Amino acid sequence: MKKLIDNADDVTLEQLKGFGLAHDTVEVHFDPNFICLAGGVEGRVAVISGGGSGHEPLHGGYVGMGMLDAACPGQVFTSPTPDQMYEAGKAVNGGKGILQIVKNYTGDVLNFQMAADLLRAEGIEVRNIIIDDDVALQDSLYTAGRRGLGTTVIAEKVCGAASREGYDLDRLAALCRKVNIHGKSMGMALTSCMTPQNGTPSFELGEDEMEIGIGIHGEPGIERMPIKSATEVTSMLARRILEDGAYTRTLSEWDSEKEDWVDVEIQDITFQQGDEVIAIVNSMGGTPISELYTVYAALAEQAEQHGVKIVRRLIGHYITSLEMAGVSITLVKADEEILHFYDAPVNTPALRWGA
Amino acid sequence: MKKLIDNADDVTLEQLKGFGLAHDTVEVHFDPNFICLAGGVEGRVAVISGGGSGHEPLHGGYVGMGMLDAACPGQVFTSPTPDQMYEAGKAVNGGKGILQIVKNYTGDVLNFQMAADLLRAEGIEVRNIIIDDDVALQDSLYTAGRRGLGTTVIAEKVCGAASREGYDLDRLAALCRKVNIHGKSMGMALTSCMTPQNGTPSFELGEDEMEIGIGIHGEPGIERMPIKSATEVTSMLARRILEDGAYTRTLSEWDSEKEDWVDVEIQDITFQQGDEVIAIVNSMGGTPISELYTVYAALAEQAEQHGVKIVRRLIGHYITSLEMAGVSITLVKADEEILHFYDAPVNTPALRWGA
Amino acid sequence: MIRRWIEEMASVLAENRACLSELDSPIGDADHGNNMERGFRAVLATLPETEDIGALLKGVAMTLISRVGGAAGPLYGTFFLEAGKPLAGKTELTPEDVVQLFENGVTGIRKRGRSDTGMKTMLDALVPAADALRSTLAEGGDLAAALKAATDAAEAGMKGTIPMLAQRGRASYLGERSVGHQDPGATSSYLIVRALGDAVEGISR
Amino acid sequence: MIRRWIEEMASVLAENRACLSELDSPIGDADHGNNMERGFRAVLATLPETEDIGALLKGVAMTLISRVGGAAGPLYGTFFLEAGKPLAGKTELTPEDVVQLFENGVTGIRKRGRSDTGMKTMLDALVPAADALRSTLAEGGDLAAALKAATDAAEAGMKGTIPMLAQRGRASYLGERSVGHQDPGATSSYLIVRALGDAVEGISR
Ligand SMILES: Nc1ncnc2c1ncn2[C@@H]1O[C@H](COP(=O)(O)OP(=O)(O)O)[C@@H](O)[C@H]1O
Ligand SMILES: Nc1ncnc2c1ncn2[C@@H]1O[C@H](COP(=O)(O)OP(=O)(O)O)[C@@H](O)[C@H]1O
Ligand SMILES: [Mg+2]
Ligand SMILES: [Mg+2]
Ligand SMILES: [Mg+2]
Ligand SMILES: [Mg+2]
Repeated sequence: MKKLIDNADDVTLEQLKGFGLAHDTVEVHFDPNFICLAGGVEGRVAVISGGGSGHEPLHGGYVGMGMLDAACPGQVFTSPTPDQMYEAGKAVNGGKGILQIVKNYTGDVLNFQMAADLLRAEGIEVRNIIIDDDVALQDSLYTAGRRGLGTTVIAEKVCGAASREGYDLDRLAALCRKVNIHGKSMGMALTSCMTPQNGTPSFELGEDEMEIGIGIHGEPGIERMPIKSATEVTSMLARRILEDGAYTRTLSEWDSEKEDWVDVEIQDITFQQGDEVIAIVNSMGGTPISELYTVYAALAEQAEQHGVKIVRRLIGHYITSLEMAGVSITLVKADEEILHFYDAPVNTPALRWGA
Repeated sequence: MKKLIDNADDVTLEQLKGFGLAHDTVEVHFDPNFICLAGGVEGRVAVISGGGSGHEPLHGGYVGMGMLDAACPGQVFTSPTPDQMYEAGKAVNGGKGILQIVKNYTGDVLNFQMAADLLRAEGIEVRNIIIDDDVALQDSLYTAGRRGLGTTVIAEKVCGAASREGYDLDRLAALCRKVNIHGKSMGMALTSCMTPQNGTPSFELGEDEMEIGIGIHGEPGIERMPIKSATEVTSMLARRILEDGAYTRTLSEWDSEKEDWVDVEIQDITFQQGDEVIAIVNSMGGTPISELYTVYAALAEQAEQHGVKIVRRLIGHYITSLEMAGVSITLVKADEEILHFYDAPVNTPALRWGA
Repeated sequence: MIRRWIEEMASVLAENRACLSELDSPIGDADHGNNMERGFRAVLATLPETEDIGALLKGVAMTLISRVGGAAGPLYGTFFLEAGKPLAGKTELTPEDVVQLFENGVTGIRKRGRSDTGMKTMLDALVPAADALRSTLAEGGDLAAALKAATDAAEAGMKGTIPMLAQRGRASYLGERSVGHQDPGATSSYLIVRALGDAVEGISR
Repeated sequence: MIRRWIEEMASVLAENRACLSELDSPIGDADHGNNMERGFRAVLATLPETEDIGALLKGVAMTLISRVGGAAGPLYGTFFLEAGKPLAGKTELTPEDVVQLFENGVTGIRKRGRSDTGMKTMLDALVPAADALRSTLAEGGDLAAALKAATDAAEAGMKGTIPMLAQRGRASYLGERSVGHQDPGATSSYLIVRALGDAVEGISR
């Protein structure tokens, strides 16, 4: 297995140790594992996220000033367990409640719900906001719904900044929900990837094939087809994103009056002529940075054709799937509020500006 | 060929176009191709680098405030041609001369020399400083000498900052030379890579093999061996770097009195107990960020055993070789001057802090 | 019996680790066997020294919840948590207790997972197993016979997931492409039911 | 003759593009054929409309310098630049001019590359070729015979690089592992020498 690891059975542990040694702006805790801001959170809402490992820099790389207060890494491609979020929540709780940003995978949703229940039992207010932005999945009625992809990064950035500027828990939850319904993503793979535990590719792709509409866990996508040029691939993804309808789904959110999880119906925006967007052109891991630029050029072209203007962009490794070769594209419609918090200073291992 | 490209015969062009669209802090010029700081350079030394493409973000990603003033990308793995550096030099010349930072590959050395000759004919003073930090190569007498690896990134950062603080050309050249003799690197590969033009791997590695002492052009390394654990691999590379002797070589530098290229003998430092260093743990391209952290942990351990203290570190994609899986390690002994300029604000597409 | 069941589950899930992860590969993320094996290894290591069946099942639940992660962790965790609730303080199980155990567990999964049979999940093995338990006992069968019937029903339910279109969990992302594959969670559920039959048989032998 | 030579070089280097890059793979970065083909394609496209041999060779040199990159670009560029210098204004070549052309070119490479024969480079084909040219003419042979001898010497020199340990260029990084491989630059040099022979023969036929 061509990986730089020591112990296939617990790579997460060894990588977390290195992460802790490398970055002195964060603290790494073990058993249960979580990464949190060194120095703690006082008098503002704490923002927490997490998910399976293997998507680095997500989420640990985004812990720091102006973004996440804590991140809970699960085993590779396996959502974290409630005790991790419970301990992380207690560690960073600043008395104003906790926003949990959760990617829409059954495991993540359930484990973060259980964690919220545990924290609430300690008297800490918690809101879970789900990110489900993967337009590859059209249907929501008969499925677990859309997966969480790149919009997560923007949600973490924007909410981290808004917490610093004093948003209370409900307002922050509303902002996070807004980023989610403003954001749409889609990905594709040229190669599969391999978890250290399994040591075999999670799916097989022929030498001339690519997989469209993949997630970030080595799952197969929605369609397999012959490899096309970067511009054709990008057009396919970008058009699907730009022309996506007003997707509607039911998500579980905590109702503090009913004191129970209730179903909330939520509807996406659709992109309109004149919209300004934040774009992410994201390597799935194995695709080198250079190749992302042909994709960016084609994306800019598609956006222009749709009358949509890219006003900010991230091009690089942001939400990956181990060593998978491929790319995902995210567009988030940016209003003044979102742009203001996006531009605010941030200092994390993986995202830094203005500081 | 599993690449996100449009045209295998000139990927550099399409990628440069995307780069120009994406980053409005830089200007991209075509035919001849170069990337330069938007706004120009006034009243200070211009710092230029360049080399074959395929090493992104090196060098284009480092053009910006506080680092490079211009970068000249050649074809993939092929050094740029003198007309590129000539035009870039004329574009960014601010009247105080030009420092060219050149990685020690025959092609780069020769083409940058020719460019210096051309610029000098226009009345512009030029110094070429060679980076040759690859400790995999022991001998210098009977070879083209050591290759240029990760120390290049630190040299570009430090010299870019020093130019902003008013260093004149000779002082800047001396600083660059110092960074070079303070820096040592070594790399390894788990897989080969493939240029778009060739479409076949540049060397074949068995499923259980790795290659030690590789460069950044898909050349084979100095030794092939069975894959080892990340910690063992790191120890091997780190010990070789930390225990490297006072390497001596002869490099061609311009003598402004003799008005000719002269051979200068230059000697590396050796690392000593108590040294402070800047470390780079660099993905060769295909190795995901997560794996770099086990390497970092092992590197920190080795450094400590040698009494050397890592005071700054970069962990990620800095000087790559297309999609090659593998890692390279760089240590640069940091004195007060180097650390001061390393810490200075920088705002480039690939490296940003304090701004 | 419960301790014996737990040991039997741990051993059969360890044996089937690779196979369960492989089933999770075409329609999931290829980790179900790893998750279950890791979870039950921890269960064995942390099992409390008590004969209180409710406490034992709660112990299993808490360990699964904190060690498995993914979808299966909270779902099986909820199964054992709910299953154990009415059994707190008991040291012996009547056959009716076993029926209750399964029915409570299944109800827990239904609620937590917003799911039901026919969606290509663990419920497609567990629900028929619970039904078979109840009806065999109602028809006068003994516990061994009921567990035999439950195991057969779970196996049939597990195989019945093959032609299904997934509507929950990761497999549902695949739409039509999820058809033709056996659900890994239904498979581990079948093993869990069978393990109880084997444990009871082992005791009576 | 020079124009014919240039066309012959362009065509033979294009034909051997893949083979030259392949030779550059075990001991280099697998681009030598691509570099040479790209360079000479540009040479053809930009060749000035003149019969001035000096100007033609300078044109070749400038195009190679600005289009090839790598080590071969400046080295072959220097070769043609130096080769053309004494021929400015000439439209006919004497056999002695041809000797001079090669000897000047080789001297240019030696200086620019800080290299010499025995280092496993293009010089190992070019230097014997230049020597054979001079000595065949001195012994009374005509240009065609001299070029035939030069081609044979270049081929022998090229093959002679196989057992050599590289001391210049990328191949030198490999140390002992560079032994056993034919140098791509020596191979393109052989093709360049042969191309002149073929051009001259083509004219006299
Ligand atoms: N909502 C749900 N209700 C019931 N069972 C579910 C649900 N979602 C997923 N499952 C079960 O979980 C199994 C997958 O478990 P596992 O692979 O461990 O988790 P993950 O999908 O997070 O990797 C599926 O095969 C399915 O049987
Ligand atoms: N210092 C030198 N002197 C003479 N020839 C050299 C020198 N360095 C390299 N060469 C020649 O250049 C050839 C490689 O050319 P090419 O592959 O185009 O450039 P690069 O090595 O930059 O990729 C080698 O095979 C060798 O013959
Ligand atoms: Mg999983
Ligand atoms: Mg080259
Ligand atoms: Mg799974
Ligand atoms: Mg080459």
